[in-house]
Amino acid sequence: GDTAGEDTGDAGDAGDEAVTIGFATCNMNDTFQTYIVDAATAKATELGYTLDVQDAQEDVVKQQDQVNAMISQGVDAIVVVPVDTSAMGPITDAVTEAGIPLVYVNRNPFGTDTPPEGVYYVGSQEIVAGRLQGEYLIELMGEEGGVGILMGLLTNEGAVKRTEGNEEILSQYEGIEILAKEAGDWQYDKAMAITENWITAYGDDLNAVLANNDGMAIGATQALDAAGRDDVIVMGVDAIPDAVNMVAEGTLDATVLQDADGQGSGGIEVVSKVLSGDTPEPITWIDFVLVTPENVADFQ
Amino acid sequence: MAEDTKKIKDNKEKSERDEKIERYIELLKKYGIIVALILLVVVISVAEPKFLSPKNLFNVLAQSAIYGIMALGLTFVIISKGIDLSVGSLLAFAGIVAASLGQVSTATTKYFPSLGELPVLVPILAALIIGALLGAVNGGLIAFTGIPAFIATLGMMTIARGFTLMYTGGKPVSQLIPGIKFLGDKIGPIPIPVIIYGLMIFITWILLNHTSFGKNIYAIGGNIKAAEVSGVNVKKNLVMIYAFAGLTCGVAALVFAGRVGSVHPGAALGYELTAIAATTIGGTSHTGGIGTVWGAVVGALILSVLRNGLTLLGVQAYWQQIVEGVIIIVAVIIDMRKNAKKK
Amino acid sequence: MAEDTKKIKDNKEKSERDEKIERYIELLKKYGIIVALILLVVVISVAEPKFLSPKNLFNVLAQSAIYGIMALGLTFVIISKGIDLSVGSLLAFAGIVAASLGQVSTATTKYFPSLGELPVLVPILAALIIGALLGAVNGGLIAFTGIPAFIATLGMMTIARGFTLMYTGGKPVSQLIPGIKFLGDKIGPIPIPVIIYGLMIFITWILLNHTSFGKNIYAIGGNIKAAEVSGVNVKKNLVMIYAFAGLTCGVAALVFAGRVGSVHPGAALGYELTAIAATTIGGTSHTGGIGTVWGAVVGALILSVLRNGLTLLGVQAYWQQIVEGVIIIVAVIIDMRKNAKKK
Amino acid sequence: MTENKNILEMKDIVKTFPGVKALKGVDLNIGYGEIHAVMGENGAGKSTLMKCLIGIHPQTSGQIYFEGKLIENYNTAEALKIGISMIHQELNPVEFRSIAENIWLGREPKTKLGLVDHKKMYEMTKEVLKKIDLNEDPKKLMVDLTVAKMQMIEIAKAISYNAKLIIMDEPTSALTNKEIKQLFSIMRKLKEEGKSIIYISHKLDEIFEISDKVSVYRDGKYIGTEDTDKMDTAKLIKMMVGRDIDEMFPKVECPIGDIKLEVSKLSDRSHFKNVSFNVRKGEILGVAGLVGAGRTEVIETLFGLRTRMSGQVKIDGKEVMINSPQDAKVNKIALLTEDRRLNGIFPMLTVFQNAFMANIDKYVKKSKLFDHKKATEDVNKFVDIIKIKTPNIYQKIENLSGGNQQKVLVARWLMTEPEILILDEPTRGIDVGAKAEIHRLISTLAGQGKSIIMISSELPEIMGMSDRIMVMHEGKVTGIIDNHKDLTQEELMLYATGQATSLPNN
Ligand SMILES: Nc1ncnc2c1ncn2[C@@H]1O[C@H](COP(=O)(O)OP(=O)(O)OP(=O)(O)O)[C@@H](O)[C@H]1O
Ligand SMILES: Nc1ncnc2c1ncn2[C@@H]1O[C@H](COP(=O)(O)OP(=O)(O)OP(=O)(O)O)[C@@H](O)[C@H]1O
Ligand SMILES: [Mg+2]
Ligand SMILES: [Mg+2]
Repeated sequence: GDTAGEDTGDAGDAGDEAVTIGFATCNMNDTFQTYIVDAATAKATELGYTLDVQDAQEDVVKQQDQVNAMISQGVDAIVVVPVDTSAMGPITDAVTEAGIPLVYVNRNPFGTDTPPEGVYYVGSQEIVAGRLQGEYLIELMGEEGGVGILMGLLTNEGAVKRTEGNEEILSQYEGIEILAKEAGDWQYDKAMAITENWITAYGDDLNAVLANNDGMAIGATQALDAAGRDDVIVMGVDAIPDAVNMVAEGTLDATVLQDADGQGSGGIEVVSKVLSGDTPEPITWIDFVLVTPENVADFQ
Repeated sequence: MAEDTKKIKDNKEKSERDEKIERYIELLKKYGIIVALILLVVVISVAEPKFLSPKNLFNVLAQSAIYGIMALGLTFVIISKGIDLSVGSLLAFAGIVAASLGQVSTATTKYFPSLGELPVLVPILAALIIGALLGAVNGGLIAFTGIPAFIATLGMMTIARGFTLMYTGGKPVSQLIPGIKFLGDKIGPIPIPVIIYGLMIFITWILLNHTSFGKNIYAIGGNIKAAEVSGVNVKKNLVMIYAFAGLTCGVAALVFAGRVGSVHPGAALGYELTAIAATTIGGTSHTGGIGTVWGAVVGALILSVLRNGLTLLGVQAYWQQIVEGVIIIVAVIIDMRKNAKKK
Repeated sequence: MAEDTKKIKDNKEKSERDEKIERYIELLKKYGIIVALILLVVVISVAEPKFLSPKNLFNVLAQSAIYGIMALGLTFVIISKGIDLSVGSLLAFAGIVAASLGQVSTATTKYFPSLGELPVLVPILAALIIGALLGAVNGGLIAFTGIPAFIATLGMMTIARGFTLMYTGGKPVSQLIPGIKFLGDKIGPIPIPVIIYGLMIFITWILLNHTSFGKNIYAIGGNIKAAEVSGVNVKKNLVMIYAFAGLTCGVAALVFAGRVGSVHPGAALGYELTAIAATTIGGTSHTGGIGTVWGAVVGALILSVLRNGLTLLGVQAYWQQIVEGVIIIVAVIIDMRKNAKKK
Repeated sequence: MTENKNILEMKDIVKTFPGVKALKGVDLNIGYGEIHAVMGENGAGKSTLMKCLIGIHPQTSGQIYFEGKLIENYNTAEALKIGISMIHQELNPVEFRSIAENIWLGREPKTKLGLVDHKKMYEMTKEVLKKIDLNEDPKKLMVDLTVAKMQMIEIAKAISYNAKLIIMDEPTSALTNKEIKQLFSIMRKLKEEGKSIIYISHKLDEIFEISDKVSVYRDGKYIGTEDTDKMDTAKLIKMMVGRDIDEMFPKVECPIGDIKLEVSKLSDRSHFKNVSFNVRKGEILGVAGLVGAGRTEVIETLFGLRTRMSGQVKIDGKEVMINSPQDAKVNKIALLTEDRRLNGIFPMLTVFQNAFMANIDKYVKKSKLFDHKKATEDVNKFVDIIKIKTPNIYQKIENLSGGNQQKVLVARWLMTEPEILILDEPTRGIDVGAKAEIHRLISTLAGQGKSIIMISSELPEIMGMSDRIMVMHEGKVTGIIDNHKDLTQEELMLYATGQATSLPNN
């Protein structure tokens, strides 16, 4: 497009003009995503950039529209947390065509491929979070026991991948039975209700609950508490402050830190490198870290 | 002539007998949704006897409390021929404000750091007042601008959710005072959410069936012109109807905070559909003027029995969705038999 | 007497003039929602002239296409006094099946590995047929069992979503053939979704305004009992209405697949509210019998102009929600002026 | 000021609706203890004037004095409070609520706790119902009542306010002679108590029987007020219509053909039993009976709206099964229903849409598209013939006066040109002028060889129009009588009350 070309032309010599970065997040209702946005905002402010945050509310078409509007608006760079990693083709095409640098954060649209020129990725692989939970569970529980998995919204990629990671590890042990996988839709209270029902259904056979996020893990601990079941292992993902505190207190066994700071600020750093003429690495891996009582002090 | 009279008498007797049988069938049909609930309970408890354990039954009740309470407010709204899509968001907003006023003084991320520990009455009142006030705004918009309830409450739904997210920057508020957590606790075997739910059912029932407010709700939904020509203050009543619905969201928010021990801004996302479904399953009609409190209760119970049962039976997640959809439809089809005779 | 006639003449003239002015105001009021749209466009383009660039305007149109197309089907449904909550799920189901039949042969995760590349007509027909068929099931349930549309389509919503998830195990289907991607492409400056949308608008308009089917829709929504007496085959028409709504979901699914280049099982989650909102903003009334095709189009445009504008203006995410809610309400209040004098 | 003499004085009342000036500066004065008839054609503005008075549509300009005091800016609730109540032309039942709740809506008796005192409410209801001689359970739902009963409930409700001035807007259009007599005796009692009544009706004989004074309006203008005893029918009609009407029942004699429709031993579950009759081509069969005789049920069953239990229907000698209105349509039967709001009008739709809705298929062109031009022509034609008063055919039918709504419905069914046309109370609420016009159209249809069944509670209409008259009593046919000059209302009433029967074998 003509207009977009002109606009980026403007942005090129924007030495004294303010730099605007479009940040298309996938869902601000997701607590973890708000930490990424916070980190990105902080970094942008530090570097003197304006960050224009748009929330797609898990709607891939909306995200596309928002990115298109950013292109029309003539932002200097675009950062995207994909709603659906398999659907980023059109966004990648549109942004590269407009000559605007593009950084994907948190969810990897490229899998094992290398991103095309001018496109970058900062983040991790969701499936790893699930694996970490699984591996630590084996450590705590041994190779025998019943597990319930609390999944996020079934339509959500993170939910699918994290669960896959859990299953990949647990299925290697014959003594471990996945009693149930249910959708708590990321909601605290739904997870609580499901856990209550699991306690009824499986009784002492239920030895562990792996939740796709911390909110649902917290809901599960509430239900277990109320039933006087302190023998059940519970783990979450995200390491939100409440969860970290609970790990420290011992009410939660573990959570998985997905380094929101690293991802959010990392994304902006890549942008700053590109804008100043450097060529950063196409992929910056930010690893998941398991938060357990042993290392929890580092995260508080 | 004599034959005639005999015939008439015969007819009369016959029709009296017929009427008795009819009335009996009527009754069964009238409470068709209860029949559906009983069927559901029987099937589940045969398949999984644990369902009938008192503890599980209390669980089922407690689980239905949150959307069940909202369904009570929605009963008023729907009888009056309205709709309220904002109930989930109102719960979240009322809940998050209440939670922010009800944190322990030692909370690590304290929303009002300078605030000590307030008496539990403060967050409770905050939740109730915010719920009722925003509900009243809904009602006011509908009554005084004449916009459809769908639009007013859809707008409120996104607005209230936006404010909720902004209020905490998207973060949850946790470490609540024992007074709030108590609301999710138990007295003996009885969960307090169940007691609160019971109380709300009673209040709603009194309001709907034993006050002129209740009569006005039916009139507004059944025939708004009749209400107007009878001198009913339709606008005032509409405001009250939505304010009450908002109030139930405030109550539900407190139960939520009590049960979960924290409130996050995404709380109760999409609950409007669940609560409306509970009301509708219970026979409250969107064409207005028809509906009962017990219907909303039974509707909410059907949903929670179903969800509990499907989990107990270990039905897979995808199948749970599918089965839930099918059973809701079937339950209402059973209930529809009540209208079969009315041409 | 002479004075009398003069007076009468005067009155006549006066009232004729009055009538003209009134008719003019009427017109303005009647199209109040267009006034709201124009206001919105003016405000946004003053604040951000880039809004008016042809490319951006085409973007806006293309953006409204998906829920705009579904809003067309919903217009039929809502005029007939129904509701369809399943449109988002139907889009997802129709889309994912179509996508699975329309992958390139070299796709890394191919749904039907043994299947080569099928002609594009196969996925297209699949989407349309699935949409129409499931829609017809909705209509059939409503017509033949008498359950409320809310329940039938709520059930269908969860059922269809469940099947969609099951179909791929929750994974997206991507790497679609060029023929499908073409549906999201452009011809010259004109996005093909816009062309498809235009075509659907035309078809819907013809159906609603120039066929007996359209007349029947209004009759059913206007007074279903009177429609029956007038010899309208209510049941058949209900099935057709919901089948058409389902068909629009199939079309929207194709546009979705074309634009996004893949379909994931969470596609169009919650779109039912957006599409219903578009229809309702455009003046189609949930009390039945009232509604227009252009209203649905304008309603969809208001939503996409609003979203585009808020993004262009760089309004922060939380505020966007709030502002969107407020503007929807205000737009409909402006539109409501048309009823102002008729209290 | 003329204090004390008049309870109500309305001066120079103007009321405009968009596109319609319904009242162009009219007066109305009502004395204490007076029954004052308000007359005028359909759409003259009678109901509008009354709605101004009761505070539903505040007048655009003009003053209203009640008991000598200027009353301004009030709503219905306040009007009710100061002692004005109204029986509305359109029934306003809250359908799924009880009789008692309907009557006491907005002013339920309360216990000390402020809760509704249901026991007292039911007792009060019984008392009110006794006054109008209606024996119904106060807990019965309004939906389960017939139109006539609902009308009686509305009357009871209006009386229960103990108002000083009661407005009655066509209370008798859904009643038969028996209830009308009852209503009149109530009205006389109220008058004795010093209460004033505004009475609106299109039945001229009623006016002469009950009213003290008559005020006439035409096209939103005030024509004049007269003492009723100084009036006669011709003069009244002239004042209303502005011209003479030569013939009320312009029945054209036409040859009667073969039997078109034959119904034998039709019964439903409870309302009627073994009803047999036939209609010939070119014949008008009148159906008479008291309220509750089951006439409506018979023809609704015949039309497929209700389930039939037994019986046989033959058309042109062949048995037909009619289980739904569509079946009826296939057999070229059309029905103008009794209850205008329930299954007659499409309230939110235009006059145009309302008029062609039973006839959609007729206007579908070869291209499958709807022929708007032809439909518009036809509708406009009928609007002219039966003088439907509307600014244009795109007006919402709800905004028309009651009588004009009825005319649109009549037009709808006359337009269908069916072989068998059933009309249930076709001229309810229609003014004298238009009535004659409608009678002429019915007569013309018969002349074209159509078979017509006409239910009416107005015996003069039945006797003026029918070739034969079927009379029903409590769900049975008591007589099928050839119409002749010497037939009297009294004779028909004998059959209608079950005191006579011409069918001994039944
Ligand atoms: N709400 C409204 N909007 C527009 N026009 C209206 C409205 N109400 C009444 N009118 C018009 O005002 C005029 C007077 O109507 P009104 O109902 O007072 O007549 P009426 O004398 O009671 O007639 P009828 O004998 O048929 O009941 C009619 O032309 C009618 O179309
Ligand atoms: N919905 C109903 N529920 C119960 N009973 C009914 C219902 N409708 C009618 N009936 C009864 O059926 C009988 C006949 O009804 P209806 O009054 O309609 O007869 P009708 O001859 O058509 O009278 P009219 O036409 O003068 O009103 C009455 O006894 C009435 O009480
Ligand atoms: Mg009138
Ligand atoms: Mg009748």
